[in-house]
Amino acid sequence: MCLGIPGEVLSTVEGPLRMGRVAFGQVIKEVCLAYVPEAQPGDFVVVHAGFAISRVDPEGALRVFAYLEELGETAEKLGGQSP
Amino acid sequence: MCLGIPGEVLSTVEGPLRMGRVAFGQVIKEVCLAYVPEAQPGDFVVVHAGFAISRVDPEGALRVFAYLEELGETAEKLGGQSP
Amino acid sequence: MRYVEEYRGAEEAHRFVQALHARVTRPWTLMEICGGQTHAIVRFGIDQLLPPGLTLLHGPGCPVCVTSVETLDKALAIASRPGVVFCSFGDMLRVPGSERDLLSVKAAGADVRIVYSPMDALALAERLPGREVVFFAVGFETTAPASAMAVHEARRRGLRNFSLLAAHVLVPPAMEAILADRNRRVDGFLAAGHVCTIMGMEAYGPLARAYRVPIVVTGFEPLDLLQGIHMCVAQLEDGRAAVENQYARAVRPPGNAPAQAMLQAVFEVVHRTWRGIGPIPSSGLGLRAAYADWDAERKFGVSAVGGREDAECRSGSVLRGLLKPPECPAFGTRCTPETPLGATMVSSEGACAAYYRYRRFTGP
Amino acid sequence: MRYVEEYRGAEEAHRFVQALHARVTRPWTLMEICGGQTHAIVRFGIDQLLPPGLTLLHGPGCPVCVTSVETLDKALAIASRPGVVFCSFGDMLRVPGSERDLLSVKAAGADVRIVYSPMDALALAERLPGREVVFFAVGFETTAPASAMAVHEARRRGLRNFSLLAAHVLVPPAMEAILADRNRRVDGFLAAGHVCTIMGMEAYGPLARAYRVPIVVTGFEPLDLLQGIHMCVAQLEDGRAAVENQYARAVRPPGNAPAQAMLQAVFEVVHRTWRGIGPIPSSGLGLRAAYADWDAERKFGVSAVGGREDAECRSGSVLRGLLKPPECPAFGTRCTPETPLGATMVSSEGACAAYYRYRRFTGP
Amino acid sequence: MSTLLNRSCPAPLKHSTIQLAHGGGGRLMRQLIEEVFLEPPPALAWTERHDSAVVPLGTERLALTTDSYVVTPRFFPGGDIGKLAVYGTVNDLVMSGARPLYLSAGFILEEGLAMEELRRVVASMREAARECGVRLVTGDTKVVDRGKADGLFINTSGAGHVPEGRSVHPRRVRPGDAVLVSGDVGQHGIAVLSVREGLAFETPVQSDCSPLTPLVEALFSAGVDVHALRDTTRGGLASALNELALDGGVSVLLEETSVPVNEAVSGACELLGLDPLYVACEGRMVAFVPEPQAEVALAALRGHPLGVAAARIGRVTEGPAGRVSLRTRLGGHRLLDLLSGEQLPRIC
Amino acid sequence: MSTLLNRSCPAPLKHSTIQLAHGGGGRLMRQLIEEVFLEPPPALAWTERHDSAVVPLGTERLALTTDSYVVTPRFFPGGDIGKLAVYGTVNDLVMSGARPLYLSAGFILEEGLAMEELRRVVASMREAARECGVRLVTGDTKVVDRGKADGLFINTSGAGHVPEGRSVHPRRVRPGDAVLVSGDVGQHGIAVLSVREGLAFETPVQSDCSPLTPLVEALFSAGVDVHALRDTTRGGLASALNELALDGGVSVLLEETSVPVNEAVSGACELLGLDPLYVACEGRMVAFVPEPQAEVALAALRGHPLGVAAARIGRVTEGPAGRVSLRTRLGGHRLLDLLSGEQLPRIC
Ligand code: SF4
Ligand code: SF4
Ligand SMILES: [Mg+2]
Ligand SMILES: [Mg+2]
Ligand SMILES: [Mg+2]
Ligand SMILES: [Mg+2]
Ligand SMILES: [Mg+2]
Ligand SMILES: [Mg+2]
Ligand SMILES: [Mg+2]
Ligand SMILES: [Mg+2]
Ligand SMILES: [Mg+2]
Ligand SMILES: [Mg+2]
Repeated sequence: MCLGIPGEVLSTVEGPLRMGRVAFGQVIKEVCLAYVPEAQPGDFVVVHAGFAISRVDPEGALRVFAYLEELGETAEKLGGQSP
Repeated sequence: MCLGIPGEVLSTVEGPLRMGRVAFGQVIKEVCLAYVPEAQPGDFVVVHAGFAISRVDPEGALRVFAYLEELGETAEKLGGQSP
Repeated sequence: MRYVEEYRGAEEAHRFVQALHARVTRPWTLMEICGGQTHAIVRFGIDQLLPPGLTLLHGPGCPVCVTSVETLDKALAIASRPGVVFCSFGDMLRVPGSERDLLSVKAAGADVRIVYSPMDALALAERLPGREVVFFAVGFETTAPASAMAVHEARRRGLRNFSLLAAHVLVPPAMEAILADRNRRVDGFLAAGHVCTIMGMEAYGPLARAYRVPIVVTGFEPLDLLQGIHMCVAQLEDGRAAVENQYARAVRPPGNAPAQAMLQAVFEVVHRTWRGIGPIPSSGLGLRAAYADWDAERKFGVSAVGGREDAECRSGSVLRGLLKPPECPAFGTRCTPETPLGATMVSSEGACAAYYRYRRFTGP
Repeated sequence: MRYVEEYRGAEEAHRFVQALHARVTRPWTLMEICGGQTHAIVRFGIDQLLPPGLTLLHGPGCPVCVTSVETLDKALAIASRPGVVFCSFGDMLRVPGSERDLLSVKAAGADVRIVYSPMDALALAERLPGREVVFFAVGFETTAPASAMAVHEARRRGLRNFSLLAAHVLVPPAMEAILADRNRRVDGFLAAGHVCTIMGMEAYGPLARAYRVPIVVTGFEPLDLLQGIHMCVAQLEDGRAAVENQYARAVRPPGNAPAQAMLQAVFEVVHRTWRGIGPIPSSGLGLRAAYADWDAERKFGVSAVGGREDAECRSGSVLRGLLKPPECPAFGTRCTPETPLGATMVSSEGACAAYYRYRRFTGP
Repeated sequence: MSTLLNRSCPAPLKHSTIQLAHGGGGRLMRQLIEEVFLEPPPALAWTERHDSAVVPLGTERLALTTDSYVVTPRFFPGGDIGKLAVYGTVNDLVMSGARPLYLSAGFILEEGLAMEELRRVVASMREAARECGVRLVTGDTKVVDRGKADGLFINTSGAGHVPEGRSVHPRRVRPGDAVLVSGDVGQHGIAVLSVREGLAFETPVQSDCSPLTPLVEALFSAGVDVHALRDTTRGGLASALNELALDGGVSVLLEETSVPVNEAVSGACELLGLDPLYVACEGRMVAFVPEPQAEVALAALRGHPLGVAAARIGRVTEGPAGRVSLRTRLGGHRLLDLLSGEQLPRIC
Repeated sequence: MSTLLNRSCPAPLKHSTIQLAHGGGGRLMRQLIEEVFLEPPPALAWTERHDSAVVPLGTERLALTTDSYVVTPRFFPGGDIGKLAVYGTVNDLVMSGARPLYLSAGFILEEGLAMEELRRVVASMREAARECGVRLVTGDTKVVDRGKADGLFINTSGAGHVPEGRSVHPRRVRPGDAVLVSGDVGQHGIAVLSVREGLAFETPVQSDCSPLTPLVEALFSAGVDVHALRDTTRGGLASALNELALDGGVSVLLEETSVPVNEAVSGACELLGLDPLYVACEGRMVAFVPEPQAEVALAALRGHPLGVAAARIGRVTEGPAGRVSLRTRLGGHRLLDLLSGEQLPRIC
């Protein structure tokens, strides 16, 4: 459930129902942007069932790797501690 | 137009709309008999568009041949006259 | 089949033919009224057996040929309505209206069905309560009682999703129109036997007398037709102009009383336009006011939009016996059964189609 | 694809796996809530990389699995009505109701269509004014805003031939039902990331505290899942029970305000029966009275007829993490994706189907 | 002679959409084939105007043919769509002088078709294939959405082996050839009509559907130098003769009284206003044989139960290509034209 | 191992009517074929589980195959139903090692189809046949009432000649064989989906539909002892491998990272929740070749423009018949099962 895929907003159409074209790699689809009023062309949004449900936070996107770095450092520290 | 075919009444169903089974040689069809109230099983009727429109008169049916006979006799008479 | 095979004997037919050869002294032109007669004539090749100078013309007795373009356009408009099941006899499906025919509206998505009897359309209305079933009621006095009964039963059974597009026509007024034409070529008529089983023969007396033309009520089998021709020729040769009944096994002079009563109850005489011929006063049957709820024209509010007939088509002259089909310049070239310009090229009983299909090549 | 490929790197994944091996000292059982997470786990084989003793259970986060038989029977009844165009997401079509599924009513003549979005159903209603278009609104908080918008737009545009069969369900009450079970095996949750993009994380604090269970809001890519697992395990190993956010790139703690507002305007919280699990109070969303005209249940007057679930099916235990699919006696014999006894054998995200399709053979 | 029959100058297709008549086996269909399938440049399609194509395979001669079966209703007195699908294609192979060997079967099924009905049809095909001595060696199944088909369509294609020395082709037809028919005509069409919705009538008529292999083999065994064969399917005897006359470039003259029509068929035809010469058969053929061998051929046909009613019905004459005419029982003549579309009941 | 995969004991058919899934190329379809078409007594139907049947004709070996084409929409980026109807059947011939020679074409037309559309389809078939060097030698046209079909269905059956010495059949597959694919997968399916009503999206993806003849001839020319071939049509790569593994009685293990999928296809699959390994192709095949010849075979494929993306994707292993599994990019394993029906977009 809840298949959500990140795509890049290419353009927006303002109006009673905010719409926009969103690119998923080389695939482009029309998507409802009413729930992401802040999303602008160039932003990435997570799309589910034809609706953008969230804007992707580029900073938040790096946290996984930061976490992994920390893990590595911890492991090194632990490794360093052992002998 | 007006394709009408003689068939033999096999059975009748009395009611608000008189119906019956009619045989055309070896083909049997259900036919409306409302317009031939006098037709009984064994009678022949002329059927058009699902309706019997006339009872066949067995005597009338011979008239063609009678006419032909007369023609023949006339011809003989004429032939007899000529020499 | 009894009452069929007996009337197709080759030996008897040749005796009739011989008698005709013996009897005819001058050229005569007869018209068989009914398309069914036309069909039998070409099917058995009867025209080819006649003495030279004795010509048969095909009359207007084919409802497919005479139903007006205007009526057809109404039929096409109704058939195209969503939810309508449009029921028709088979041959009407190929007749061109102003722009299309029923087959092409069917191909475009309309629900058009062929029925054998108006009662089949009625049964369909009972089976499909959510649909509007319309029966395209064409035909002469022979067929009108069947349509009448269908409407009558619809009212009796309270079937409000059934209606009739009434386009019935009457034979005697058309015969009179032919007779009244100053260019007429017809010397005598073979009247339509099945029409007379319903209506009897009374209507023809005045015509025969007024126009001094023999009228022989004739059947549909080869011997019937040959006898009818002989009776007609005999009258002409003798200078008589009476109404006679060749088809005595099926036609009684007063006709069919219950059928006439039903016609009377359901229909009233109306003016009608005949395709090719034009308007003929009091030449059709329309639904009475009591049956207005079953009148498809009223139900669907289709208005007469003045349909156009093809300008090149000479079917009016063909139908009135003024022209033989091959004399029409379009015959067999621009007008064929695949691309008919006129209705007479459509029905298998239509004069032009009959010529095209059965007589196109000369010789065997 | 950006924000996809980065999170699938084998090298990073293995670093996570190594870290997990290093971190785990005891057996733990985690449940991923969302069917989308289940799908990614089996697709990438993540479960096979985990340290022995670290077990993943598939949660109830698949609307196909939890929609009640009763609701399905209503859907089947509505879809079978003449004139109805019944729109649904693809996977719902194979879920058995008491006796049939949507595919079989479709095969029997119903007009059942697969849509990608509720807005596609709305567009259909605009294109087919003569038909009644019904959208089968299943799904969690992620999907409900889409349904809400469709109804809202239908009202705004005056489309009265559109309606919703509302069957939306809410995640937190289901998690609480699982936690409250005295046989529970779940030590920690990977909460459903996309649900949280809409609803935020606030609902989980009370649960984590009350049941002393770690809850990590988690995304759907391999690295997301591995990180989420690691975060959860770390809490367990440390004896903590907090709510944490692994899926920071998409989830903000307060959630999506416009979507929540729309949910609030269109829906109200209702009781719902979950398939396999039974009734859970305040666990669903139903249409508010203001939208009664777009409520398919009302429009078609379908009454609850108390659908029967298959007696043999243990999907309730599977959904609550009490049973692994192969432990069900029917698994793979009487129950297969072709002949599913329970909904969890239907959806490709259903726990039983996932086991059957991806793990049936042992070894490669 | 009408230009319409002149193949070098076909009238332009009037219809911008497909009409039922384009499949009726009559003139519109011929036009469709000529203008859409065969037209320039270098013909896409079947280069042989024949029931089957005969083509080389290595050192052998292979006969190939294909037909789709869409009959409604699918079950009718004396047969069903499955039987037709086997016999029909086998017969087309046989009409080129081939020995039928293999069939393919392509099913297009409409969602919602009763499984039981499919089983019955398949069982019927199995039985028919056994009877014909052919093997169904390859197949395909497609299922389409409800409302996108009519229950069940079957395509069968057939492959056969043409033995050395046989040459059966319309172009071998010569003026003077005798025209034989293998049995009475029209039973199949009437059997199907008798159970068609809205037209139903009672009749003892059963479909004549049957394989023609034994009759053709009987002709060859009797040493007959068969010039051309055609099974009289869609459009009946008259259409088959029109096709052959057109393709062979000859005229044909029939004797009405020689054409075998059984009584029940002729009764049904009277009732519906049909011409039995245009009513479909599924187990009859016409054979064009040299006049001197006509009696031998007739005896060979009559020697098999399927050929007992075989008759000599006419002869090939000089004359315009494609003219088929009939001497009526009264001695008149009429053309047997290609139909424009399907023959419709002349009920009115 | 599940009993469902044990062919001697198929589960009874649950459905009493035909479901769309019976045509989806997955398990239900296999069940339908086994239980309705092949079941006892003496099999009616295709005795060879293969794209084509290879049967004797005199002294020669004849390959026969059939397929019906019902794709909607009929025109899609990179192709149309006419092309498919030619390539698809040619490819099935080629998969049995045959040289394709002749095609038949059976059209079922829905009343009301635009004549222009038919012309376009026929023109496309003509062009495709020319490209494949096959001749359309026989045909048939049926027209059905409006609403009784979906515009246009085409059946093509194909006949080919199997040269001496070639033996390509699933039963020749051996543990250890290398599994090759001739190009990237899923383009056709995505191209068609992209223009399907209610799902439309923009994509540069074009159907991969193309003839496989040159690739197969390249393999033989390179002296490769090809064990088995299968084109990856309905149900895509995974289904083709499942079929071959079942019919050859072996297991297959794929490497996920070796399977070529182009970026646009994988994007569309992410969006719709589809697995590209199950998405249809119409110009790709898998080849099972002896391990020692794998590199030669790969080089032969890559030497042709249609084979530039050819890849070695896995190998045949000992194990239960029909087990196809995949080592994921992360080193886990998953089964690639036969689907129950068609793959539906996982939109939710
Ligand atoms: S041949 Fe055609 S155009 Fe001429 S009168 Fe007859 S129908 Fe009209
Ligand atoms: S295997 Fe089937 S019967 Fe058992 S719990 Fe799963 S769905 Fe229910
Ligand atoms: Mg034939
Ligand atoms: Mg054929
Ligand atoms: Mg044939
Ligand atoms: Mg196939
Ligand atoms: Mg249908
Ligand atoms: Mg194949
Ligand atoms: Mg095939
Ligand atoms: Mg194929
Ligand atoms: Mg054919
Ligand atoms: Mg359609």
